[in-house]
Amino acid sequence: MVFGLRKYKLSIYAYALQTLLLVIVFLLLHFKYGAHELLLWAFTAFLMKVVFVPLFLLKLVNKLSIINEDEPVGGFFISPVIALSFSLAVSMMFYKVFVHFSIFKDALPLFAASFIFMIGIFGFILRNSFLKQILAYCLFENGIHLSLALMAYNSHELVEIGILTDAIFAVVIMSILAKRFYASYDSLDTSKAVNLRG
Amino acid sequence: MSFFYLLLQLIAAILVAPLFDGMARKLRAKFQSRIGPSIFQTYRDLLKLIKRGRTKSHSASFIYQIAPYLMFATTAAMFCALPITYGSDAVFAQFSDIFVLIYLGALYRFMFIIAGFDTANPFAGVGSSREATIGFYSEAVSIICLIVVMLGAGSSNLPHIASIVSLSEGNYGYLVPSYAIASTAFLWVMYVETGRKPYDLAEAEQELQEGVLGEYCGKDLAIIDVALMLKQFSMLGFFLMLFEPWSFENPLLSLLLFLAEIGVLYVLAVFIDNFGPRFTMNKGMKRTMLFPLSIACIALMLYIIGV
Amino acid sequence: MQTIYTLFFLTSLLSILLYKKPLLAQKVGFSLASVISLYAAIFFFSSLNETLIWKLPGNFISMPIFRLDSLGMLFSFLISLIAFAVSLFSFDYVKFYEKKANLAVFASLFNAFILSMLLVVASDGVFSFMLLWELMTLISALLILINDGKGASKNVMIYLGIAQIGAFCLMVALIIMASFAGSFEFSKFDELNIGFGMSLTLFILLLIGFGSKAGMFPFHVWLPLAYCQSPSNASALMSGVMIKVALFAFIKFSLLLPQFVQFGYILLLFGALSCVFGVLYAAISNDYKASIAYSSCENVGIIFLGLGGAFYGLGAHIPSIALLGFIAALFHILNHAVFKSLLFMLSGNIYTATLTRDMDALGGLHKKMPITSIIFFVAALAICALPPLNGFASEWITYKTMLLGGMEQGVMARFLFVIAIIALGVGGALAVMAFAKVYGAVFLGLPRDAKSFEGAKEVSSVMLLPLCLLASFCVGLGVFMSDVINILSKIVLTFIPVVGFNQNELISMPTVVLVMLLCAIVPFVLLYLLKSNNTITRITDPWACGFIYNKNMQIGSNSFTGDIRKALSFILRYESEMKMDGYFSKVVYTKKVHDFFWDKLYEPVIRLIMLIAEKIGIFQNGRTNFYAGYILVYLCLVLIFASYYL
Amino acid sequence: MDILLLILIIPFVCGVVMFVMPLHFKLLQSFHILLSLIVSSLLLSAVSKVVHGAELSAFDNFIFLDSLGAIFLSLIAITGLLVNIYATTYMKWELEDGHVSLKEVKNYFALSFIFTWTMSLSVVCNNIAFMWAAIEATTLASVFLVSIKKDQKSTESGYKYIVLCSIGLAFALYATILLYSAANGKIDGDAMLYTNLIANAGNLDSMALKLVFIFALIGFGTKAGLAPTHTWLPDVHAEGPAPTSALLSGVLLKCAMLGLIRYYAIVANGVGFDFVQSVMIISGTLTLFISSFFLIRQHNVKRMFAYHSIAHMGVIAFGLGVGGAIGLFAALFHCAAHSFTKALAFCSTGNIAKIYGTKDMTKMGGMIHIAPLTAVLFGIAICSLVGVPGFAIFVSEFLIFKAAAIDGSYLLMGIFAVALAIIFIADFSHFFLATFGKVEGKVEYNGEMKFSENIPLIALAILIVAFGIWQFDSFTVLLDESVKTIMKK
Repeated sequence: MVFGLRKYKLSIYAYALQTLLLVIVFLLLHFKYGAHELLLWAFTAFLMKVVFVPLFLLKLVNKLSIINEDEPVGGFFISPVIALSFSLAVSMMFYKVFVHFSIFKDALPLFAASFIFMIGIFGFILRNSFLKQILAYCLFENGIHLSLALMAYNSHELVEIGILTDAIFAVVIMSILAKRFYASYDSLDTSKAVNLRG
Repeated sequence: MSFFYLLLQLIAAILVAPLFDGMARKLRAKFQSRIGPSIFQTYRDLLKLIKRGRTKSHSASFIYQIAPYLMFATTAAMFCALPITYGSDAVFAQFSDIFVLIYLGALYRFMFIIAGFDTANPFAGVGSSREATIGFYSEAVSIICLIVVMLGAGSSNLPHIASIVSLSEGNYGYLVPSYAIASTAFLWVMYVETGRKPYDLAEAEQELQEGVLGEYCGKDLAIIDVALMLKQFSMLGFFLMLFEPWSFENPLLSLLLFLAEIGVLYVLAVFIDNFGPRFTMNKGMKRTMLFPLSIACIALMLYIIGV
Repeated sequence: MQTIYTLFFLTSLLSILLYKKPLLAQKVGFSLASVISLYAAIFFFSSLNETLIWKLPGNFISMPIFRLDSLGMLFSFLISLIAFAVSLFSFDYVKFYEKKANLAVFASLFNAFILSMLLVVASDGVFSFMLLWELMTLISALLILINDGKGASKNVMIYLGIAQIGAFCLMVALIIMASFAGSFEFSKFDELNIGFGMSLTLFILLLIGFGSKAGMFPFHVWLPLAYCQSPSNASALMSGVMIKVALFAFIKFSLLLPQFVQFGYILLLFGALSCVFGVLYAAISNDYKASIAYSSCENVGIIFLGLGGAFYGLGAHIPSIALLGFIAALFHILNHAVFKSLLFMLSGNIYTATLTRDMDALGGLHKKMPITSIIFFVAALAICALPPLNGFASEWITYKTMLLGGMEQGVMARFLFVIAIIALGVGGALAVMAFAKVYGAVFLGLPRDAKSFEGAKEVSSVMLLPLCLLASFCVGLGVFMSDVINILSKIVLTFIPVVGFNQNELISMPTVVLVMLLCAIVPFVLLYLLKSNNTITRITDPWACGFIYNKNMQIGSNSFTGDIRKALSFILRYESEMKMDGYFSKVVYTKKVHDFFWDKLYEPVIRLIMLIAEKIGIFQNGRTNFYAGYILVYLCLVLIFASYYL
Repeated sequence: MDILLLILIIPFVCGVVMFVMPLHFKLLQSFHILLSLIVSSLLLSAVSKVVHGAELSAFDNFIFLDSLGAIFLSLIAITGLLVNIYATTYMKWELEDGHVSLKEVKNYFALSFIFTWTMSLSVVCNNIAFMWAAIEATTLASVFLVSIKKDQKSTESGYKYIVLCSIGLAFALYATILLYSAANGKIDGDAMLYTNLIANAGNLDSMALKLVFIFALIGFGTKAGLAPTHTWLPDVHAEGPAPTSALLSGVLLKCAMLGLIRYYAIVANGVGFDFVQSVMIISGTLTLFISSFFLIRQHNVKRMFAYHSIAHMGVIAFGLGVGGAIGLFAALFHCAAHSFTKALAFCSTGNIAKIYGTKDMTKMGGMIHIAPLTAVLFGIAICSLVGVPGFAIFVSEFLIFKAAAIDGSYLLMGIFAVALAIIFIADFSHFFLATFGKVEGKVEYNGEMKFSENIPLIALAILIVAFGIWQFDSFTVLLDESVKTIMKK
């Protein structure tokens, strides 16, 4: 959905929604297994990902005053299909392995995690718009986050913090770059950026 | 003593050579249905030339001057390398070596070529170029034949080979097929080396091999003529030494015999001259090269497989 | 020993430090170089039968040790001898390059080059050997680049490329040998227990490695390119000595392997090929420097023939052949070093005098530079192996070896040895052709191009002195061959099984000289007896069949080889074009010789690689999506591979 | 106070200090040099402690410094210092030419400290997840070092840099998570700590470890520039200013490599060396050949060097793949050698760019006459890069050959030799193109740089030669120690 939507704002909202889901999953896990770290995680994730990032991105969108996304690889309708099918396949491949090692042995979230991750990767591969790629980044960040929560929740707090900060900084820097990109190419179509080759 | 004999051998050759040349000319004239000069004509020519002064083109440098003497020295040395009057025990045995002979020939060729360059005469130039080319051609064949003999006899030392080949010992000789075949090929080489048609005719056409001599005259020319005759002698002698090394105990007798043999060969060559066709340089080489080369190679193969 | 090395090092350092004052640096550098190398030559010759060891102090990687046995001594002597002559020659010669490069750098590189060669000969560890070897290559490349002409970098590139491929080959070989020996010191390499296949591989690797440096066929392509570019003193050192260093190393290392007759066969084959093709190109080339360079290939071929005999002897356990072969090879190495460096220096004289390398533009130089011409005459006789000079002596020994080998029983041995003899013979004939042509076209006749002739003048006596020295060596080594052979046989017997050696089998060169002198007297005697007292000399134009003589009528180096080029057109590739405007105007005929083997061997490989390089650009097409795709695809591929691998 | 904490805090502080500096170039310059001196001395003192056999650690082993880390820390110290000093000169030129504003210069200096900080963090982290975070942080810190200008190309390079690296590193994070979850419960102690993991790698699930290693290869390989995930590298190195490229290729890639090496160690001790070696061999060979073919067609000097970095990463991978004590030794040595060499190379391109005003080597020529010293330095860099003996890189390549020979794998020697030969020829032809002959294009700045400006380059050159011929015992001790830690079995 985040992937497919054409309007930036909508997809950002969708992203926020999805992250909210993520947070809820955290909470569920917390109640289910009594893993109290996850409470903290859920909280930080809520702050950072549901509130901060979407707002930031919205600000960016407003500043750049662009509504629609540029043509992705293979058109608007093909690319989501490809993405979905491939990521389903790949995540099917992976999640069994994850299940095998995970701490929480419930398949669905794990599957969801790897699926989101894959969608994110394909977002990079298939979408040309810089903003969409930022969103894709956030997506697989979510995916990782989820699987981290599932598989390694009881690790050091610093880890969580470090990874989250990285994610945030990455988003910030990317959006600064996006601004510059827009300034120099006056569009967000990254397929225009092919000066460096060979 | 052996030194004296060596000198004798040389002097004798020098004295007799013009006579045979005269004979050859006479014979050739007869073939061409002319009366021809007397057989002593060559002596007269030489004497007359010697009395004359020299002419040199303004391009000529010291090479032009020393060339005749060097050429003479080389050919004479080649002739001395033939163990006619001395055997494998003499002082000169260590000198009379096949490779010495070949490379003296090369030295002669070298001088010949640069003399041609030095005169800056177009024909001389062409002549020297041809000399070099002929050298390239004949070297291959001659070396192949020589290999057969040397390897067969197990030495490159002429007296040694001669003593082995001469019938007194008889374990190596015409009984060995490779040797026999090689001899025929080698005969051809010697014929070329003596500088005859279709490769060269000293008397007539300037543009051919001895065009090199175009600029020379007077005593230089005389010296060169003698040198040439000596070269022809030593080449034929080379053949004889390898393939017909008849000799007596007494050096004088063997010298006489040798001269007689050479004379016969020398004169006989005239037949080939007159009845053989003539070619341009490359054609002639290509055609008449292939036969001897193949013959020589056959001999070589025979040797290699040990027959 | 270490004092010599240090002295060279310091000289090199000193002359680079004088960067700001090139002329002073040049004076200091080259004069010191000559002095030191003279001292070195004496030192090495005096301690010819000793073994010296020097351990480099300090904590260098792999603790380099330098060891000189008597063979190494011989080569060190050779190096320093030639270095002496060349540096003396350079003292004035390099002034010619004052505009092109900084002479201080030149001097420093020159000294460093000598030093590196000495050290390569001495070094006794894989790491230090490789280091010095590459250093030698690199410095020589820089020396070539001193003459910063057009196309220089391309030619140097070809040189370096071939050298580098060789270097990798021999590095691999040496390291494998070391891993077998369990030590990285050559002196501990004895008794390697290697199977036949492995040792053959190692031998071939070594042959490629050192042969490429020695200019063996088919690696000879760089010889003319590099030597024509470089300043003549550099090419004198390279062709005279560097090649020999490669040969020395080859002998040294292949002796460490277990011996098989096949080694001998390989060497004989390649020796024969280099012999013929090298001299063939020398004969048809139009550039005197290229001719000299190609003839290096021929001489290396001759040396390899000697070595082939030697290794055959070792492999078949016939020490007599081995002894003779090694003597032949070493003797020819000695001689070639002398006359080849001599020839290159002479070519330097010619070039500085006339500023052209095209033989069709030269001629008649004898009048301008007589001494150079006479020395060149001697050198040419020597390199054509004409008696009684040194070239003939060593080739005679080589022939002797081939004969001994040819009398073996095995068909293979007979065949190869016979081929070798034929190659030698044909090579000899062509060498006569080549160098008679060079000498005649450059020094004799009339000048073909007035412009280059006018500027010519005899070089300074400082430059002529070393040339005379080397020329006298050419004669001396020939005439006193028996003594030289005695010395060499002593050295050879230090590393092969002992065997008797009969002097009487040799030809006695003094007799040859004697007889020739005698025969040279005879004509004068005759003339005296026949009272030819007419000494009038008429100076005329050359006879031109009645036409008015014109200097363009005389034969040029190009037309000289016309017949042979026609005859051998199947192996020689050349483009010739004839330009003729008007009947009376001069016909311009130009010829460009290709190296057949460059076209056939090297060109295709280069083209292939360039093709791949062109095509591979598609991979990096600038599209980020693709890049991201690569990551995913690669992941999947590795996963698949791993799952199969498990 | 604990030295480890110091080296984690000080660079950060320096960065902040630089941020709040007044906009005055001389002041910035002098401070930059001063502070980087301080930082490097700190790092080196930490390293020296390790050399004398101490195992530093803090935060109950959350961060630690073993011999392996010490090697890379010393690289950060030495190369970083010299490059930073050169950076001041370079930035001066940029200012004079008006390419950058003073403010940007200030930010550049500040960020370079942050960058150093993140790198040293990534080196000393014991917690693998946090190490991942640190490496990701290096990317983020260096983005604006790369795209300092605001034009299309530099923006594009920055964009590609961050996007591709984050994608790649995401996989690395998966590797981390997998490893943790595989190890969790199976081993005593925190399963995130490298020391614990390697201590009892034996009782981990081999299947999992293999998967982990593959993910790690993709992840850290992307960051380290192993083909075919190297694609961001040439663009970034070519576009960034010379000092940045020097830092990136000189130090950053090595840090990523360190991450890979740590995983290599864990997995190798878990499932045995054959698996990791074969994987690394494949990756290394692929990298070597791809980069060598790309090298042939490069005429932009910085792109050429960028592909060189890839090639040498391939060499390191190859060394790891050949394995054995000598192979690992060689790989680690190669990290150091390549770091110095590449720093020198990129710094000299700074000079060259100043001289010719272009990076296209076909438009250069005759450098030896214009600026001999620069030409010589450039030459030294090239010689070392193509593995001419007497320079640092040859040592490790020689050792790799040796390792392969002792291992009896002659095929590998052949492959390696061929690749190196191609690289050699490709390079030297470019080098001659630029250095000798006539000047093809136009010359912007005719003359040699000031000697003071060349000092860091000369120092690097001396380092290269010294490492090429001289044996530094303390360094060797470090290498031996770390090889021991890697091959525990």
